[in-house]
Amino acid sequence: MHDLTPTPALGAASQTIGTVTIAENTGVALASVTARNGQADTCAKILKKILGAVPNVGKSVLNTPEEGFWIGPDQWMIGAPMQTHEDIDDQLKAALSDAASITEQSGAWAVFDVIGAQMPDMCELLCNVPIRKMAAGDVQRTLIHQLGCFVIRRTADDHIRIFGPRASAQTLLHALITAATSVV
Amino acid sequence: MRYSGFRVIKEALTGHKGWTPAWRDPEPASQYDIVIVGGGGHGLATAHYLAKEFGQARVAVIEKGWIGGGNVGRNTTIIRSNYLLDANEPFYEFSLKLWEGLEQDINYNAMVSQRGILNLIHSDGQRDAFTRRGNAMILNGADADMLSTADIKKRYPFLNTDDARFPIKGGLAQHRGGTVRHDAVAWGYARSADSRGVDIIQNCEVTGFRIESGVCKGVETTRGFIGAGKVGCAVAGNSSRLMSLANMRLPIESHVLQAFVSEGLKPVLPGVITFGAGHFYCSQSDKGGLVFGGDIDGYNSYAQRGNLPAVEDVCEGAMAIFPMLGRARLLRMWGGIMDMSMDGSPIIDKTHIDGLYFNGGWCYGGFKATPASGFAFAHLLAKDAPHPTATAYRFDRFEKGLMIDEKGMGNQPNLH
Amino acid sequence: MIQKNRIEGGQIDRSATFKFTFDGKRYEGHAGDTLASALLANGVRLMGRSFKYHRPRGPLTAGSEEPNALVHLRVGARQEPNTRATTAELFHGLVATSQNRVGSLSFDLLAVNDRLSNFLTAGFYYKTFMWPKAFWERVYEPIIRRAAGLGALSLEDDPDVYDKGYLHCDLLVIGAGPAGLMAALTAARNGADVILADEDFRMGGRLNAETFAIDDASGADWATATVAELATLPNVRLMPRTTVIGAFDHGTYGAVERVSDHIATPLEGKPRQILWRIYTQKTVLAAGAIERPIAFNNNDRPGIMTASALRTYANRFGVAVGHRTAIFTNNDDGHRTAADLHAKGIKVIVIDPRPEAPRAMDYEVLAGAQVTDTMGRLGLTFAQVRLADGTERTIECGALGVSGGWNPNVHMTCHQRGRPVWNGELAAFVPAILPAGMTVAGAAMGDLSTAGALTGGARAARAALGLKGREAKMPIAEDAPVNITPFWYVEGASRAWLDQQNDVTVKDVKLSHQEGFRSVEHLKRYTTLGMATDQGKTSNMGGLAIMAELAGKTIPEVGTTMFRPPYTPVAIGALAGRHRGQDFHPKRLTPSHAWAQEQGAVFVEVGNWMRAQWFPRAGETTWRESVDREVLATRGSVGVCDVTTLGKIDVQGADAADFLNKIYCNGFAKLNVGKVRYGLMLREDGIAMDDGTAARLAEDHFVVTTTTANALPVYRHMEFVRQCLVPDMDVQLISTTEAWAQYAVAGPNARRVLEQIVDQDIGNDTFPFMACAEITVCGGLRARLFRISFSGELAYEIAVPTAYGDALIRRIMEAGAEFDITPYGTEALGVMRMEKGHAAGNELNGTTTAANLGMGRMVSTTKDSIGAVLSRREGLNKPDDLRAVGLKPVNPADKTPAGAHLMAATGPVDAAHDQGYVTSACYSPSLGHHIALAFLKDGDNRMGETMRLVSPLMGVDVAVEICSPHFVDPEGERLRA
Amino acid sequence: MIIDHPLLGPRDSSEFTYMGDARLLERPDPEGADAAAAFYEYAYLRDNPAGWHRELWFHEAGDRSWLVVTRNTMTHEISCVELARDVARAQRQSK
Repeated sequence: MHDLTPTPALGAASQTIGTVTIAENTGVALASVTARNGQADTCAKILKKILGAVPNVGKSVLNTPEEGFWIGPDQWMIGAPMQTHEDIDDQLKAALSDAASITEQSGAWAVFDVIGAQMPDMCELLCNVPIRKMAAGDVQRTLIHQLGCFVIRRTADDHIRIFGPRASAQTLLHALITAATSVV
Repeated sequence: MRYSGFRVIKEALTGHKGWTPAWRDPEPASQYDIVIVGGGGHGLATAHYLAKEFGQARVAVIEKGWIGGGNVGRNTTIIRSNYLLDANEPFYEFSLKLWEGLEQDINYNAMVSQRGILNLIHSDGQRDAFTRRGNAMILNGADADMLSTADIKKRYPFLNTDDARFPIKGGLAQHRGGTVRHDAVAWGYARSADSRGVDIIQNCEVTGFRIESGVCKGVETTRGFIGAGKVGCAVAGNSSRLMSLANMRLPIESHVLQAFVSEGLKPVLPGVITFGAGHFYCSQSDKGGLVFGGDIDGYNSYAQRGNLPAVEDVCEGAMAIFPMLGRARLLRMWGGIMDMSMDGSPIIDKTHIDGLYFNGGWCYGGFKATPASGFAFAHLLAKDAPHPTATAYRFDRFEKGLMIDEKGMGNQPNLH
Repeated sequence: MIQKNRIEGGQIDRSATFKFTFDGKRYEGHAGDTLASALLANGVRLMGRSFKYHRPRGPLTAGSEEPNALVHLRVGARQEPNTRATTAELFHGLVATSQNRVGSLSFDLLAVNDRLSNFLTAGFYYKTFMWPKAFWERVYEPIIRRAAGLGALSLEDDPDVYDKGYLHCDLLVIGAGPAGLMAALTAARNGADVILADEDFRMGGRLNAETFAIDDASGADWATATVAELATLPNVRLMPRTTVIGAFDHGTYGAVERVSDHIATPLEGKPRQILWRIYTQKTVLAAGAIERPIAFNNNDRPGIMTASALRTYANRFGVAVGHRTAIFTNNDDGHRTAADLHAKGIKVIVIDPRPEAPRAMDYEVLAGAQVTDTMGRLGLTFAQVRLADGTERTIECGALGVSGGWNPNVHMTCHQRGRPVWNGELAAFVPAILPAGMTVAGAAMGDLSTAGALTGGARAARAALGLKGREAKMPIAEDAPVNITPFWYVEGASRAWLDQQNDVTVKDVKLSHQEGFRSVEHLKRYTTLGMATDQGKTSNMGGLAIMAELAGKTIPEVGTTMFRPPYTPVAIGALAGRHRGQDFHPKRLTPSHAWAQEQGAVFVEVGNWMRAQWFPRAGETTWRESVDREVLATRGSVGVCDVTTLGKIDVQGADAADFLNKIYCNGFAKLNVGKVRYGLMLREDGIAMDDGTAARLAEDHFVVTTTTANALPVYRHMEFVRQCLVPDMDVQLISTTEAWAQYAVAGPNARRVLEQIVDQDIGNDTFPFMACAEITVCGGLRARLFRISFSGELAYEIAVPTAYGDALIRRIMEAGAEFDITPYGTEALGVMRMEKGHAAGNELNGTTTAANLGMGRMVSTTKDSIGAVLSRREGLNKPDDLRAVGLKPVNPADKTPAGAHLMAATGPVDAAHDQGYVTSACYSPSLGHHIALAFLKDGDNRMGETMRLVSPLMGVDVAVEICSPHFVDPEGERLRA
Repeated sequence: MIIDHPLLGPRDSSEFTYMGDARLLERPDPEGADAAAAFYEYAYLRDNPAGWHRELWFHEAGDRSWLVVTRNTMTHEISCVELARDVARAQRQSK
């Protein structure tokens, strides 16, 4: 077992502004799965085993421990708890073998959970998603302060999870905080 | 009628009864030596120089609407000759020299104002590129000056140098650059050409070319056929549409470029300034409005209007370098059609059809080129040979691999 | 000071009294006042000066179409020029000052221009100031510029913040007058998501300014009740103080919400304004109508305003502008003003050019009469009237209300270049071609009666939402017909103002016609009619009508008024939002950023990345000292550099190799697993696009690297080729740039350092130059190792998942301690690549070919690749083409700066003799003198030639020798060691 | 502008990157006798119509699909949006 300790994108403490709480989530391991040509069905079958269902366009499947969401044609992002799934890409490769191309993505993303009554008002200042019309599990890739992010409506009505580029985690958090401050 | 201060005073004292129309409104003749299609800046300038410099009197300019209604009347009025490539720089420097003598040449005050243009530098790589460009300008006989941030701060004390995301590391200045009252350019050339016998025919749209065995005999218009020994097309924004009537496909895409003017403000900007880490350039008109713009919207369009993202992009650039503009108000936005060529440089050339000549593909650099474009096109039409400063602006340069690509963006027009 | 012109009634809150100042004088007003209404209540009519003649001016209107009453609002950094007093909401402590004056507002020295007006006619400046040549810029223009402009900016950074946001709805209703309220109500009651936006701080539109009833309540009370009902509905968003600025494509609207402009300063962290992009399915435009004036001599004195404005000030704000008031109207609506004022005890007299003017009440009506002139230097005192019988009469009055009829507010219908059509009954333009999804209702559509507006609003909403079934019953309201006889200007009028702000008079329009500027566009541009801050809302029609008369044409023949966004001017700050200062663009930080900060690194912007430029050490006084040390230490022992910013694209699939073969001009099909190859990518036009490496980790798995700058375009290009050109290839792409932290470890001791970290054997035999492998480090952490070298030294690039990047750099520094490992930044990186002659951004400038770069032979002729065909064009293969060469100064002390041009050693120095240029240059600590990379005509055949390197821009002119660009270790022994 | 993405539905055009004429899908045969001329026309000549225009948009800030959008350059009206990969595949089959 190696002796290097991972560092979170920010390691920032969660903060509450008015009714909105913004917390960095460092516990998500990620890998992308892209079906090989002509392997879409096989790939879907296996994903169904893993997730319980194959995420449709613009949707996620919030299973445990694995969950996943659609990111492009025949392409999905699969996430799972870091403690148990740090090697998520190996696990997926084992499961999918030649049916799909797997790419580790854990390091690419910073993840923030935004929870609170005024989360929708805040979203209106952040990104072009019809947040009030989104249902649990809806996913939309969008721009937040020019950063390409995924916004996932979680099961709770007042909860979204934002995946943003890790290298710009500071910019993203700053944008979340200023938006929250504006609306509360 | 000659314009002068004395004339203005005399008319003022006699109730302004003596002023006559700036140009006639003639019926089209059946035949001309040369017909210019397009009553914009370039077409009218071509007519002026044909008459004045090349002794061509039987010339008509035909315009589908009102003269000066195209890009010459909807641009940000900047003149400069700060180009990199030897195929461009002598041409734009020639243009700048013509600007410098314009008022006396056409007896019309177009308010040529050489208040200087400044391109800000934000990185070492940019400084290297601008240094190469500044040297190319000087080696071509133009003026260029590399300014330090301190020099710049003296001229623009409110420039954001302490909290800039992309720090300002200097700037390349051309002090002879500046601005011109754009409408006056069209009107002045029109008045001058008219006074030299050129027929300016408004509200006359070309509906086709009469081409017989490979030779262009004239143009079909909404006011009937007009015969011509030679037909020169200078219809920025409509080049592809017009030349398609001669079954030509051009190395051109038409895009919308938006421009903006603020409410009238007491003078704050001494010259023209361009942001090097975003899309924003700005000057202040003699009436006090900040005239500014940025990048094209980026998609093919003939709609003469743009959308919000481009507007926001420009204003973000404005606030990045001039945070004091936050409370200045954008008064009006408009869109012009830019004929974006495949290498960002224009075409002034004969076509494969005898007697049919083309001037276009100016991207968003057409206004500053107006005098030289008119002069060079007149030269080509009168002598059937390219003007010495415009020899590279050929149709076949793309097929031969002789592109004139200032920005190095290749065959994607919306990146130039 | 007491509010001497304040009268009973209105929708102001007399219980809340606000103190404010104008030009330093103290006044009082009430909540619900605008600055203009409060000043008028205090008897102040003079509020500004006109642009050109500096004529004294007061409000012409009570709304956002105001051309005259423009002031500086607030002071210091928050000073806001050209603010309309007629819309500025009064707050306690408001400070306003007048603008565009030299001296005081009541004694403006530049008012002399008014005396000279006969010389300063339309377009006079085009005809003079031409002699002597130099004088325009030295003398005339500076004078003109100094006089130019209206208000002044503070020149201080705007201290307020602005937000931008996105809203989505089924129906956007623009304007909360009777039509808008009814449209919103109808839609909301049917369950649609509705946004109701109005520029005013009080919804209700004209209803707030009128006295007539809707059902048995006053119009204003009906509006209040309706707004209250809408406020209770969850599917309605009420947006007062929100101006919809433009109708953009496909149902996108821009709107500016003035969140904090009605308070002294925004609350901490709150925006001053918000720019909303509203995405809507349908839109109802209920923007109302604007009353237009009539032109007569000196019709611009303070106290002269539109009749409806007088009515608004009296009914809504409880202000009598003048206790003796005259009304000049060509239509019945003007009489409504008279009646309202009369009912409030104001002495009224009506001048109506129509012989059959109605006589409703017991005030005097002068039928068939016209106002011919007025008096009063700083404010109206008398009006001169020509009676029906031709006799003259002078009428004392402090206010004169003018009504030339109403123009439907078609502004927003023109934003997509739709043109309105002429309606003779109204003598006005009405909407015709509309932006997709828009319907127009109420006065904006020409339904000028309240009943018409209510019905129109309801119908528009039903039409927009496709509602079936019975229409709801409409409340009862006045339904008076429009009786108007077109009347634009009084005969003989000359100094009669059309565009009051820009000082365009009837005389100017006549001159414009006389000189042949007759189309609406020429008229506008020649006279500046309609180009002021009000965009001609009150002036365009008059100008058009007069031009039509002069040209013997109908008004529509002359042209239509054309409006462009924004509806009213928008603060540039609002359009920029949060994107200013450090937040202009996002920052991208490398995995070693925190560690580099601890080392005191100096950072530089590389695109959005922040990279360590160099790592200064104690005692180093110049950046060169640090960079030279970093280079020498790396070449002498070992250095480490964060290269995470290079683009990394994961390429997988059975056809991955064939795909790379397509996008790189050189071959990749035969690259063995475990090997890396340098690749050059061309654009389809045959010009070099980007270079990098591709590492084959498995038969069906490559990792492609791009330059930092081109990561995005290259990925886009690869997706284009994959999806559009080779759609049947089995290849999958995804960017992994940020997934891996990558470090270059370079120098003779690089292997010794990494051996302590890498778990596998990396000996020269097992892991030779250009090898790559998936390995583990530090006892099992997954990692990737590439033996590639940008520096020319024995070098590796090692990558770990980004989360371990910080830990790895610290571990590398520990492992390297015994070799005095030196972190180096982008400067040293650049120096070493130049010493090695590697091309980078400065060489790959978008105009260079593979041949220019000295890689001509790399372009495979045995296979097709993007750009191969067009790279063979003659113009790209000239015998004397530019070639990449190295330069060294003949005098070792000389610099060889980038951007300098190469000339023959003897002969002229000009463009015609230009031989090439320097792309990159630096001081080479390894060689002890400056070096440069350059493009030189026929460079390959000029090795050893001495040339002149000139940079006239910098005053540089030195002798240089042409040499190979490979300054250090040309045989490449070190990197294979 | 709003582009009605075949998979994702209406999305703001600011999420996309524009590349121009969809004929760029029809890359000529590099082996063809007239390859040089064909590639010149392919790379440089455009119809640039004032009216309906088939053009390429890349969903850069979305699902990374290249789209073929049929849009009117006079009015900006959009009549059809397809996945470029499907179009390209169809073209190859029709060849």
